[in-house]
Amino acid sequence: MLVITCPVCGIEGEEADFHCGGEAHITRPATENPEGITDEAQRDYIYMRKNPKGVHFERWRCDRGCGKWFHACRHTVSMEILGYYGITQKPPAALLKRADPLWQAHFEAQAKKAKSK
Amino acid sequence: MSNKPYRVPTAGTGGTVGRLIDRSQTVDFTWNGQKHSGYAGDTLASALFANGIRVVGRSFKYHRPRGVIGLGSNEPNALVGVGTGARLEPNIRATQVELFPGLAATAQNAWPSVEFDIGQINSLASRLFPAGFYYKTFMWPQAFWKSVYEPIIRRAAGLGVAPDGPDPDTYEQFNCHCDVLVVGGGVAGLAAAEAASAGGARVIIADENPQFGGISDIAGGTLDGEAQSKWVAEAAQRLAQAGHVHVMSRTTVIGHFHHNYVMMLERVADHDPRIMNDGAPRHRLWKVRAKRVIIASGAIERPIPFANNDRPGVMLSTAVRAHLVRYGVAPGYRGVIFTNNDDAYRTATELLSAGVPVARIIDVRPEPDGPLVEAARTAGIEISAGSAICGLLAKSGGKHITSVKVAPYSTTGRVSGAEEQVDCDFVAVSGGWNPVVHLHCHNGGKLDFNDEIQSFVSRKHDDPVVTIGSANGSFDLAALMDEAYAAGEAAAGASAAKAKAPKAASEPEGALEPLWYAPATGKYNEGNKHFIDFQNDVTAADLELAQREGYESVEHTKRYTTLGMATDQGKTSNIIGLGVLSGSTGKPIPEIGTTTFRPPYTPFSFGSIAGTQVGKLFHVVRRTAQFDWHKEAGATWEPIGDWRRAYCYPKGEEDKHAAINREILTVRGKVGILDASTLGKIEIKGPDAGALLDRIYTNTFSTLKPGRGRYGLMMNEMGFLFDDGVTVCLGKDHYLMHTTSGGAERVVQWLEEWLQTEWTDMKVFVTAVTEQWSQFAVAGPKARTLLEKLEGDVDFSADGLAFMSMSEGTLEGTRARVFRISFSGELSYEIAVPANTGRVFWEKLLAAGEEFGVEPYGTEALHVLRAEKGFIAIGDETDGTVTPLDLGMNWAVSKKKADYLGKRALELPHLADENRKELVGLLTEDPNEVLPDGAYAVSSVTEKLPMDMIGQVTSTYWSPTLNRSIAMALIKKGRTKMGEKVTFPVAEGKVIRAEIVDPVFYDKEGERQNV
Amino acid sequence: MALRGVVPAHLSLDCATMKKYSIFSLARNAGNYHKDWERAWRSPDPKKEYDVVIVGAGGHGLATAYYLASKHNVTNVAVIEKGWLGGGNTGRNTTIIRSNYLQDPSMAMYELSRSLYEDLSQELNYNIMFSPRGLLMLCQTEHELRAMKRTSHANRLAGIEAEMIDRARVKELVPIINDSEDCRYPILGAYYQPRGGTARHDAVAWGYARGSDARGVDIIQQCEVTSITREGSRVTGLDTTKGHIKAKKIAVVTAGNTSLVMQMAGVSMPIESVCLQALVSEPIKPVIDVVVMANTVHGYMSQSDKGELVIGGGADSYNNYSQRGSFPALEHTVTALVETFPIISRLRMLRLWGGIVDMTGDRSPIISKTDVDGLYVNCGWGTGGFKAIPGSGYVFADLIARDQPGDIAGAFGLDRFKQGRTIDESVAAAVAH
Amino acid sequence: MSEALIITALHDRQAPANLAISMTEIVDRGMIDLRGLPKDKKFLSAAKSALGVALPTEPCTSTQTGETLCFWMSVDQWLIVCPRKETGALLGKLNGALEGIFSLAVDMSDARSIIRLKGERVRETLMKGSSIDFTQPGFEPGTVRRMLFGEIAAMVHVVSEAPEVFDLMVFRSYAHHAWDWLEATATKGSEVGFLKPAEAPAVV
Ligand SMILES: Cc1cc2nc3c(=O)[nH]c(=O)nc-3n(C[C@H](O)[C@H](O)[C@H](O)COP(=O)(O)OP(=O)(O)OC[C@H]3O[C@@H](n4cnc5c(N)ncnc54)[C@H](O)[C@@H]3O)c2cc1C
Ligand SMILES: NC(=O)c1ccc[n+]([C@@H]2O[C@H](COP(=O)([O-])OP(=O)(O)OC[C@H]3O[C@@H](n4cnc5c(N)ncnc54)[C@H](O)[C@@H]3O)[C@@H](O)[C@H]2O)c1
Ligand SMILES: Cc1cc2nc3c(=O)[nH]c(=O)nc-3n(C[C@H](O)[C@H](O)[C@H](O)COP(=O)(O)O)c2cc1C
Ligand SMILES: [Zn+2]
Repeated sequence: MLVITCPVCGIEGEEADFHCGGEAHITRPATENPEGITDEAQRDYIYMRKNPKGVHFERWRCDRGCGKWFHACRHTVSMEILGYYGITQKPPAALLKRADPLWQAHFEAQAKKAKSK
Repeated sequence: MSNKPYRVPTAGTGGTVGRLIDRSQTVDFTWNGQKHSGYAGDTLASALFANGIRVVGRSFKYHRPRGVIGLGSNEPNALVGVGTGARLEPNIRATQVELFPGLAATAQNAWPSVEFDIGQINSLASRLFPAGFYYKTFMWPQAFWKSVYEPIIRRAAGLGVAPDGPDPDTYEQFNCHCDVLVVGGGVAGLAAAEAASAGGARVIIADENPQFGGISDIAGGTLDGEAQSKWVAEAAQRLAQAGHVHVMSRTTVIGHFHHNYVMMLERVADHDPRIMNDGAPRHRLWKVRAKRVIIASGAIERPIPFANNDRPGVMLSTAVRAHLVRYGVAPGYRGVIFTNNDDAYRTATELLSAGVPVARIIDVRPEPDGPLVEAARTAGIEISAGSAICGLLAKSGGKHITSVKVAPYSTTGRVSGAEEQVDCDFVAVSGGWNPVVHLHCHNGGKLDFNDEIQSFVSRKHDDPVVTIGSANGSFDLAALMDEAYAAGEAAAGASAAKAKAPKAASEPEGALEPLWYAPATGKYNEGNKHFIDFQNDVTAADLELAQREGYESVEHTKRYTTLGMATDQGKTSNIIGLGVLSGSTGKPIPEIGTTTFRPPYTPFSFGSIAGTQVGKLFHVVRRTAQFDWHKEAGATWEPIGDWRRAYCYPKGEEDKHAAINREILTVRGKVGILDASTLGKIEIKGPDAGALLDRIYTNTFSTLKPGRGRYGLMMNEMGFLFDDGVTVCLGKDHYLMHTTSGGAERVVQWLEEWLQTEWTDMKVFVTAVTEQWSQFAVAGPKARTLLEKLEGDVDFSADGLAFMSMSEGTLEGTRARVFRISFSGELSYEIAVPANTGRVFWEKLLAAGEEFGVEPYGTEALHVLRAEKGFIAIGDETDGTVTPLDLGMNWAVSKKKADYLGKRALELPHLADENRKELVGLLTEDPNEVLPDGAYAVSSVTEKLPMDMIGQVTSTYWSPTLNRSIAMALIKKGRTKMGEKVTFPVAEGKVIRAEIVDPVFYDKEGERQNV
Repeated sequence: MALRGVVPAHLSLDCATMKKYSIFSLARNAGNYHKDWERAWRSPDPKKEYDVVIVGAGGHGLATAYYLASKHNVTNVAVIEKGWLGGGNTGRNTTIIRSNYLQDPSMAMYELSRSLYEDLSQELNYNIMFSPRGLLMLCQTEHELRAMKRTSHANRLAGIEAEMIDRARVKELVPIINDSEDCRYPILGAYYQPRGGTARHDAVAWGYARGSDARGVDIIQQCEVTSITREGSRVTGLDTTKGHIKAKKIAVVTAGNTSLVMQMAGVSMPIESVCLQALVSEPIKPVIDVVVMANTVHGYMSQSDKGELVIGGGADSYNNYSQRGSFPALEHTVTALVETFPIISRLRMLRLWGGIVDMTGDRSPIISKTDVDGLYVNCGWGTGGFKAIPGSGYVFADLIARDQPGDIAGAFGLDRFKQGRTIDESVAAAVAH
Repeated sequence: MSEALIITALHDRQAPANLAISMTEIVDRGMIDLRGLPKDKKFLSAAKSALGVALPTEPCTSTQTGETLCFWMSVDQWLIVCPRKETGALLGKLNGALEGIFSLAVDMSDARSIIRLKGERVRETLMKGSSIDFTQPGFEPGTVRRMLFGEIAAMVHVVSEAPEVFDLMVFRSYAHHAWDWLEATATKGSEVGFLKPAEAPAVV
């Protein structure tokens, strides 16, 4: 049983008061550009998951409080919640540093892509 | 039967015999149907002893007679059934049952009786049944496993019997938070609670026993110069009266979960079921969110296994002592003590002072000494130092011990030299103490092996959890109290006020000598059973066999032998088992490791987990405002989501079919009304509302003019349909969306999710308004005439309210939204009024329509009506794998819009495949034959299975309008097969053939709704 | 039965290295107090190189090894296990075996598997206690009833024996069921597979282990794979806690840990690992002789031969590698079962545990080659792969030996996610055990 | 035209005698669901001018003027509770003031049922059905809290402390379930007495 504090409204509740929306920061290709999305890109978007054993970023919704989505940073073995951040935000550097290497690679690749544009 | 009572007279020399019983108050109870009596304060176990009953159960595998061994919840043997009929509760430990008048208890797992059990024959053949024997046999002949072997094994296994009817009692749950939760109310727990609460922190302290104090009454040692019990009573009182401490007895902390979430079971009424008549629940399950947890769960004494150590009368030393001191009962008339430590000497002197002779103390240590040993020696008890029990003799089928065999023991683990026989009828054994580390481990706490006590203790937990007292291996009273106060203070925080600790003193005790089992003389073990796990009949030889056969990991050994898997989960056996494995593998115990500790700490009722959620509260039923009307009208129900909707309204003798047909014909011929209030309704407003709808639906909505509506389809990102409905434009940037009844909540969340997480710059508000409105469909040729009779300002005329448009106004004194939409193909309106006026409005509709023959129709008629028109229904034509294109709804799938949900997925090879199944209509060759639900079509009927399945029926009905059957189906390339016949092998030897047709069966031009 | 034909003709145990188990051998050994039993499997050190290294000694890994050796004569095989064999989900599942699935590939897969279970004790000379005691999937809403009817049509045409039964027959098969007409979810009927049932889960792992070992397979326990080495696009071996092992082919069969192991070879997976819990009651005398699944309310129950009620339900909603689940999921299940079987209210929960299950996006398994040569993967069985152990091992061994999938395995390839060719069983039942 | 007769969800329910709390349905309240952005000053001041009181922006709080209460529901959502008869006028006023401002105000007077709970055991009874500990500090008059209660969505408003009065609000279709749940858990004889001074427990 997880005890979660909604960073939007500050209400503390149990996992039954929240809804887990799975892995965070999945890019929806069509939002950026609906044209020329490959089958691979579509597959990655819908099905491929990092599924790390360690510190993970995921989406949660405050079901019985404000109804808002937010990001949580959680360890998938200890269940410890290391922090929260806004649903439109990228993970704060302090959390990213502790995150699973897959996540660090993810944001490095994103940064590279942004630069090359 | 001449059972000799084992109740000891009041006046032992110590004057402490029977502290918890009230000898002036007798309590009658039954055991196996026979009447007995005990005293108020007795447990069932002590009352049985008092009545001379030592055999209380039979073992699981060999059906050997068994008696009480332990104390409270660690008892492995004395499992009994308590109560009768629907209130029977099996597998209860007699040591935990508090006697109350009328208690009915029965022995288990024995036939015809515990005293004489036929199953004992297993015992004779036991050499054939080593651990894991069933994996090696019962394989031939093959069919025998299911028909012969398994039924026999099933009947023989199991323990008690289940109750014979639904549970008549009630259960409930309670949620709370606290600063500190203290597990266990022994001296350590009480001290920690005192310290933690001194500064005002919210503290819960729970103990599974009826009395607080743990084993402080028999442990020796003093607090502030007096017996521990005095301080215990005072501390318990202070805590109970503090007002910020919740003190709970009969409450077991059953599990520790992630984030310091703790579950506790409070047995509110088991000790006195009469209080349930006054409204008390039987059990209350507590869900506690604790900031900190202090585990003071004590330690459990472990036995030293020896040959035939399971005979009734062999007990743990503290259990003997506690039964004597608390209830004034002894397990026999002449005892022997077998020990490797000093504490058991307390049992010896206590017995003697109560007048129970102690024939011998057999101590495996070569030179026991110290004050406790001296006291026993002075009292005249003979001590065989450096000795062990190497055998046990019993009569009456093993039910009465007559003597033990004693031989010199060398600490290398061997017995040798002359054997001596010591007469006795009971044995008190002590092999040391195992800290209760279960809760510490539930959420991943680790353990370290402590050499001094030869057992495992908690390592620092990652969660805010600490273990103290004997649960932490701190057996010295002074050290224990220091530790407890320190833990309580730490939990309260540095700045909190401090409690005053009592001064503790106790007799020094010598070190223990580890001994995991005492070998029998001769070829040890052969034929003699050294029981490790009593309840599951696991012996030392079984553990060694598992090793020999390669089941080396302790987890394999556990599963192969079932060690520690019984209802006591190895409380008295696991560590000894490790000791035996250590002996046979030469590996030290910590290297062997423990098995995993799992919740619950002790078994707890399923009823308490269901709590209040049983019967009518099992799962919510949502009611529309017209619910009572439908009920009174005799509606049958269809559950949709959590709603109950009227399925049809049979009249008089009518069956459902007749009712449905009548309702359909009423709509087609006259006018019908439907309670459609459960439809999802969502208001959507904001500058980007239209743009949002364009991304959510497959078709375009931003072009909709105020007052106009459009039917839309929603896909998920996999390209599959999941909801549909009509959305109308209420005004500029303001829409009202209708969804399916089952999908209402899901769609609101869907919209919110996209707005909040993906299209975050869109300015749109979404508010679910389903519950605000009662909504009714008024459908049929007479719909308009009926509505025009209503008092109000709404124009129902063809021009005033065109098809697919809406208007707002007042009808019959209530605000109304009127939509001209049709799911039946008839002239049809849907009218929404505020829910509190719904019931009255519904009745007004009926009254107004009476002259036209109006009738209510239910969901089934609705479904047939829509199927006659070839309209799809989400959940029938769709199943989560169907695209709009599969359904031939290309007209609703925009090619122009750049991006909407699911668009890209439709281009995936499999979704764009021309071989996909497509929606078609079906007309059976025999018009009277209705295709079965979900029937599959095949390309051809073949002998060989599987046949080649080419599609399946999605909707199938008798159409009273067309006076024939109709169906819709998804058939591979169906739209290219119009006019062709398809074959449905619907049952063994039965084939139905049907023609593929357009799915619109009735009024293809749509004239009826456009009048 | 149609799929029966796929099953190999009965195999006699002609393997010289394994001493046969029987009632006679038991009696013989009893004479010497069971001191002469030989090991069920060896505990070898890893060799330097194997033709095939299977990662994960769960049921699927061990069955794969067994069929590689027995069907394809590939015996230079190691099964590497980080813990103890059978200690993953194979050792912690509720043992439901059925084949009444809806989609064509699933029907083929699970019926192959179920029919292999029929003879498995004899095939392995190890009593795995396959108990085709009958399995009921309750229909508690009209919608569920229709879905089950649809499945029943599909199954009949595929040769899977199962039938729709009515409430009275349900009550006959399960006297303790709540058959009230006005309870919240009245039983409208059930879909009954008479030869569905259970097996002794540990024995399945142990039987395959003993059978593989006897055929020369090295089962290496307490040995964790820490990386997979590649040369270009080809695997060359693995690093383990017992050193480097060379391998021509590597087959990853690690259930909840699949993402982690495949990542070692640089392959991403469409998998999420979540906790699924199960629990047992205290043992009682038999009260229920069939397996009952109540999918609408999310619970299922059977009674083991030892007497415990074995109970399971839905998985947790978030990623978890800890084998400890959350209480709400379980509470939901138990509450549902108290309503379905009211007498259990007074019975008690004995033990509760969790396993880490590997969930794919369409809730169907993956049996596949990968973009890396010599690397194969079998995973995604999620909450329902115990029943598939024999069949999955059978077709996976074939895929590895021939380096190409047969008819059954073909449908379960990784390429389906790119093509949108998903196999969605949730259509038929919300729970897929 | 006369006004339509109103039948509330719980019109036929009466608390049985064996309860340790009092329970009644409140039927004379109207409700408006209001959405808007709290960082939009224009929105806040328009709402304030229409309502006569500022919207609460602190989570779980409420504001009040006369018989009009504003409950915080989310960071961009409020529930306005007012006399039922005045709802239409108030909604009109709100819509007028909010013209052109990004917002949404909807009449939801019939969407929820309000059950008024009174008595010493109210907090404890609520704790049998929701994960919230109402004995913790912070649940003083004026507090509102959304929650899961007896498996349904609910909201509670602490009306007063001495005597203890709480309003439980649930969606209309769930009202009977909530009522049944309360009847089952508020019985006399099932008190918990959480953190109240108690008799000393038995000791060994
Ligand atoms: C609670 C529960 C109930 C279930 N109920 C049912 C049911 O009723 N019916 C049904 O059909 N199915 C059921 N299942 C699902 C079923 O248990 C699994 O699908 C099946 O057992 C998977 O077998 P496996 O061999 O793939 O995986 P596992 O048995 O988990 O084996 C994988 C092995 O890989 C090892 N491993 C992992 N990483 C490494 C590494 N790096 N190096 C070496 N070894 C590694 C693991 O230690 C493990 O032993 C249930 C599952 C659970 C958890
Ligand atoms: N002489 C020895 O060798 C020896 C050994 C051990 C202990 N002791 C003595 O025993 C006493 C130990 O005191 P203590 O307080 O540590 O232990 P304790 O055994 O007195 O008390 C522990 C209490 O916790 C309860 N408990 C355990 N698990 C529980 C659970 N899950 N939920 C609810 N209750 C639970 C037990 O029923 C028991 O009442 C001291 O007096 C100590 O000196 C002596
Ligand atoms: C079908 C089945 C029946 C079980 N029966 C029992 C049992 O009777 N007693 C018991 O203690 N555990 C039983 N278990 C649970 C195991 O003890 C153990 O919890 C489970 O295999 C998971 O392993 P772990 O707890 O060591 O992680 C059973 C498990 C299964 C899968
Ligand atoms: Zn929130």
